[in-house]
Amino acid sequence: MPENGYTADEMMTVAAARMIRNGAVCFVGIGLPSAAANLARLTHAPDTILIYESGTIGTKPSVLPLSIGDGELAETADAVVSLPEIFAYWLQGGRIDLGFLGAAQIDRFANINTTVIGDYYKPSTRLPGAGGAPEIAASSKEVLITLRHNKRAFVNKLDFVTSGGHMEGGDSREKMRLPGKGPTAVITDLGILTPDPVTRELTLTSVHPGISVQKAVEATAWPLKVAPQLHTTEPPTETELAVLRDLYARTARAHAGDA
Amino acid sequence: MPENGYTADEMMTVAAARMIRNGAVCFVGIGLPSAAANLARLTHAPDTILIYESGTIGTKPSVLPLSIGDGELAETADAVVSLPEIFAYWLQGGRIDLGFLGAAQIDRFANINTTVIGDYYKPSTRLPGAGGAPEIAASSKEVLITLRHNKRAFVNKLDFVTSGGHMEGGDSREKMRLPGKGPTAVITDLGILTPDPVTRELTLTSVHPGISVQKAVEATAWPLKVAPQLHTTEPPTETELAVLRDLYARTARAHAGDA
Amino acid sequence: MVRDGDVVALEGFTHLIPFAAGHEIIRQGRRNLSLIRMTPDLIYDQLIGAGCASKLTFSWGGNPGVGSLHRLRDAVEQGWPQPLLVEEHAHAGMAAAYAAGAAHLPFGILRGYLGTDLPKYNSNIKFIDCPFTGERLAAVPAIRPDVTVVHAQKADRRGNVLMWGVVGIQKEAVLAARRSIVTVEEIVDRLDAPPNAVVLPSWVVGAVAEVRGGAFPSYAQGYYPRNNAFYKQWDSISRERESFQSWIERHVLGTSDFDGFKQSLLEAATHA
Amino acid sequence: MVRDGDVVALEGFTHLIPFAAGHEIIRQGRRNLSLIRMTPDLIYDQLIGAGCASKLTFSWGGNPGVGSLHRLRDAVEQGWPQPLLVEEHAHAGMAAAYAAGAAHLPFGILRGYLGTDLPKYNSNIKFIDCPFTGERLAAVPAIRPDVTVVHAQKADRRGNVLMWGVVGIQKEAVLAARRSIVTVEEIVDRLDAPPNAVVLPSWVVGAVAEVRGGAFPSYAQGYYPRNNAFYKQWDSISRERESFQSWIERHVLGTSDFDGFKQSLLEAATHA
Repeated sequence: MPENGYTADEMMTVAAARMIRNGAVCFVGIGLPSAAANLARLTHAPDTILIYESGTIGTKPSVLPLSIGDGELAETADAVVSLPEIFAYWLQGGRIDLGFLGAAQIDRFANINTTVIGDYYKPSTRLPGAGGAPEIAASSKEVLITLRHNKRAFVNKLDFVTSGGHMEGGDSREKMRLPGKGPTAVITDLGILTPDPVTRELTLTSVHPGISVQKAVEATAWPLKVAPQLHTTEPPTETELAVLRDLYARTARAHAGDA
Repeated sequence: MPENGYTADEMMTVAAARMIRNGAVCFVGIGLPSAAANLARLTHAPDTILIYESGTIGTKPSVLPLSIGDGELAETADAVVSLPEIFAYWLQGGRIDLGFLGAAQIDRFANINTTVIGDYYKPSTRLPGAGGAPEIAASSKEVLITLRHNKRAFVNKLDFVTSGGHMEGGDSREKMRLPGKGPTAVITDLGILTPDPVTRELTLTSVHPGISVQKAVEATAWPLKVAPQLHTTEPPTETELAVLRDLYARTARAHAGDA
Repeated sequence: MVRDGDVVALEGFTHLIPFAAGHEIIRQGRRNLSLIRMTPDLIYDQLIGAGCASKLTFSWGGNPGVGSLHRLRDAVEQGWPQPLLVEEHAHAGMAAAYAAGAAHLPFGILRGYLGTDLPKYNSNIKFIDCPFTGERLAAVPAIRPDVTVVHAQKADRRGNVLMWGVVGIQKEAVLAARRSIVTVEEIVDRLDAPPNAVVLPSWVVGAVAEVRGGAFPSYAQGYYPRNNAFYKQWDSISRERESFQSWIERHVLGTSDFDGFKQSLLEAATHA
Repeated sequence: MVRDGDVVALEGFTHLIPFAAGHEIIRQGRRNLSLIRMTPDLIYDQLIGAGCASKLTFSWGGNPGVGSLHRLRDAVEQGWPQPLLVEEHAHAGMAAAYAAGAAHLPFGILRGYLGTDLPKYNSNIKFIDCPFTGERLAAVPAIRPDVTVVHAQKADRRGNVLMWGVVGIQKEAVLAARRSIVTVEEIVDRLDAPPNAVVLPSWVVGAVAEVRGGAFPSYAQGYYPRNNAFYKQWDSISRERESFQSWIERHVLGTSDFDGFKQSLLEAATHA
């Protein structure tokens, strides 16, 4: 834990949450994206519209859901629709400002893998697979990705492209006619990477407090580009930390269950 | 009015109602089909499932609806679904035993016209058009048609084929891949016509009491075939007449409205 | 929000027909509208008779349970008050086209238009082959109105809209449109929508206005029944151009809003 | 109603997962099932580990919020207890495929599978061109299970079924199937369904059985919450073949019904 009293995961979640502008319509994956989106809703972005792929639209959970379709998501939603509807009318319908995804592997063009490590037919690790991610990545107007930064995750070549980012860079995403503009930031526990405006290669544009550029470079399997004007992420405020920890504490109590 | 105390329209409606077997799932058009289907439900076929194209499934109206989507249809339905759903999941889904249609014109192969009299672009009469009828006629397992019998309706050639019956006769309907088996009876105010098993040409198989074969033949613009074993329709029973008249009386009171 | 030349859909399948909004379009004197509606009903008869429309896309154009729409017929048969281009479908095709519009797909597919002459007269009905079975299916282009107008029962103060009963194609029509207007029976503090109700979140709705009784003479489930008597009266009001014109001038153009319209109808009935 | 070799879908998206029915399939020793389910979840981990399945069609196979499905992984990675053929989709594609099945269309279309490797490994993902715009869209064949099993909150005595909350793909899965089985929390005299609720009329449902708590450890909105603790415990129960086998033998194969299963779990917890 850094000496100033917050963990790297907390910094990552806070940095991700800050990327969400108030009022944005967010299609949120489970795990870190869900934590960040709910933190945003509970701090600077109270009017953010959260949508989970279970068909819960405008949901306002008091604790983080363990699954994508926990009961509280339905109870606190403005509308609950079927799966064909959420994917056709809402995601494909072009109504999502921000898709928010996690990943097991990511490459330099922000393509992600959540399917297999190793060969598809003889995988060393069989991951859960695509879920809603390919179409979230393709159809949301903008995509954020959050995952922990290390060489097993930030790889030179994906074993499987589950969800398209900037494909092979440059204008290759537009050429493949993915509707949205793709990932605009990758938020890790070390810093923030954004695609180069022209090549679309992920570039380190911010490091979190106490993190060296070298550490981020070493945690990346490809030669990581670093922005000339490198920022240092603002550390979490007291409020951000308090709200996040309170959220996790409430969540832990709620998920203890009764088994 | 025939001397035995019922009108030709009443005989037609009763004869049509009798065609509905108890428990059948019926997709019902407005007007005469709706009256016949509700009469069936109120007499010999209480478990008939009525579906109107407004998305009301298993509806049990106490009066005849004036429109296809009157409020009472929704209030008394087992389920009320959207229009994309009623047409895709329910009608196209192959769940309808019996489609029940009216028509302005019909030809010898039970194709019907509800679109225009005269040229399409310069019609002498512009009729309401297709509505749900083409797909009711195509997708229901079986189709009943009811309309008044006269030469303006029973024509040699339709001005417009709105909904396919047995097309050009023989196996032409199957060849065009319409899923259901098509019209199995046409019930008029003069008698009942059923398609010949081979040629599919409509054949007079029953005349209503007091109606001569000659009258039916003269009311048909094509040379009407008459079955060698011609039946005479059973006249309406006292119960059938009482229930039907009661239904119409209730309906008239309800539709007087408040304007 | 409706401009001359717009592609406009006023939807509501026999239920919740946005008459008040339709009258406002007539009062504003909009012209050359491409009107879309599965069941034109009286409101489009009025818009067409008032000269607002140059095109109509529809699948059933009658006065339900009564007979013809005389103004629609006069426009099609005689070109009065102006010629009306017609794009004609079946309900199943229009429902699929609206659903495709809501899903932002370019087209919808259905096992439809088999055995009917409609495709001969509508080049927007095509056929495609299933890439798995080879079966031939109908394809229709998505409907994407410039503006959709619907009427619903309730909205809350944030603008979330709730409707129930026969919900027809209203949700799809709103989601398919570039802009949308919703009139409601009442604006309430809390929607209290039942689970899985048909709710349009505020952020997909362009504007919400409270117009009590705004679906008259159609109905609003839970508020007022269909005025079947008016539907029957419309047959004689609309039958001749003169009677239609004097009606629309007196009751619609001669009034400033829907309350005025209804007051005017009431006075006419009282003095008749 | 489930036979060896059937194509079987047990659906319920995180909610109302038909665990009781799944256990019954395990107890009956069904073999060579082609299992279909968007999110395999624990119930398919159990069916696969118990050797019931030879194929799995799915779009997300994990223990939600916890991690891997170890029995699924063991079957895919090691072929234990038997090799498992995998047909892999994304959620959007499976949702469209179920919707096509419910509509008895041979295929569904979506703007999907763009930029993903999935089509390289799944020949059931094809692409077609829009006949109006030329846009290339993905096509997936309709899902038509031999049997679909779902769990719902209520049925009435006639067999009409009501569900609410996260309704997922359950309605489509039932309507797409040749046969269907619905377990419910309770059978009541009157459904009292709210307007536009998700209701399956009795005549589209093959069989209805009351199994209180039949979705445990998933949840039934209005009845009991998700047992997140069990989901977490499953990670260690299922991680090794031995611990899985002793669990399934003791708690599923060693009990005669779902009440027995839950009683058995309770006893294990008490004596732990």
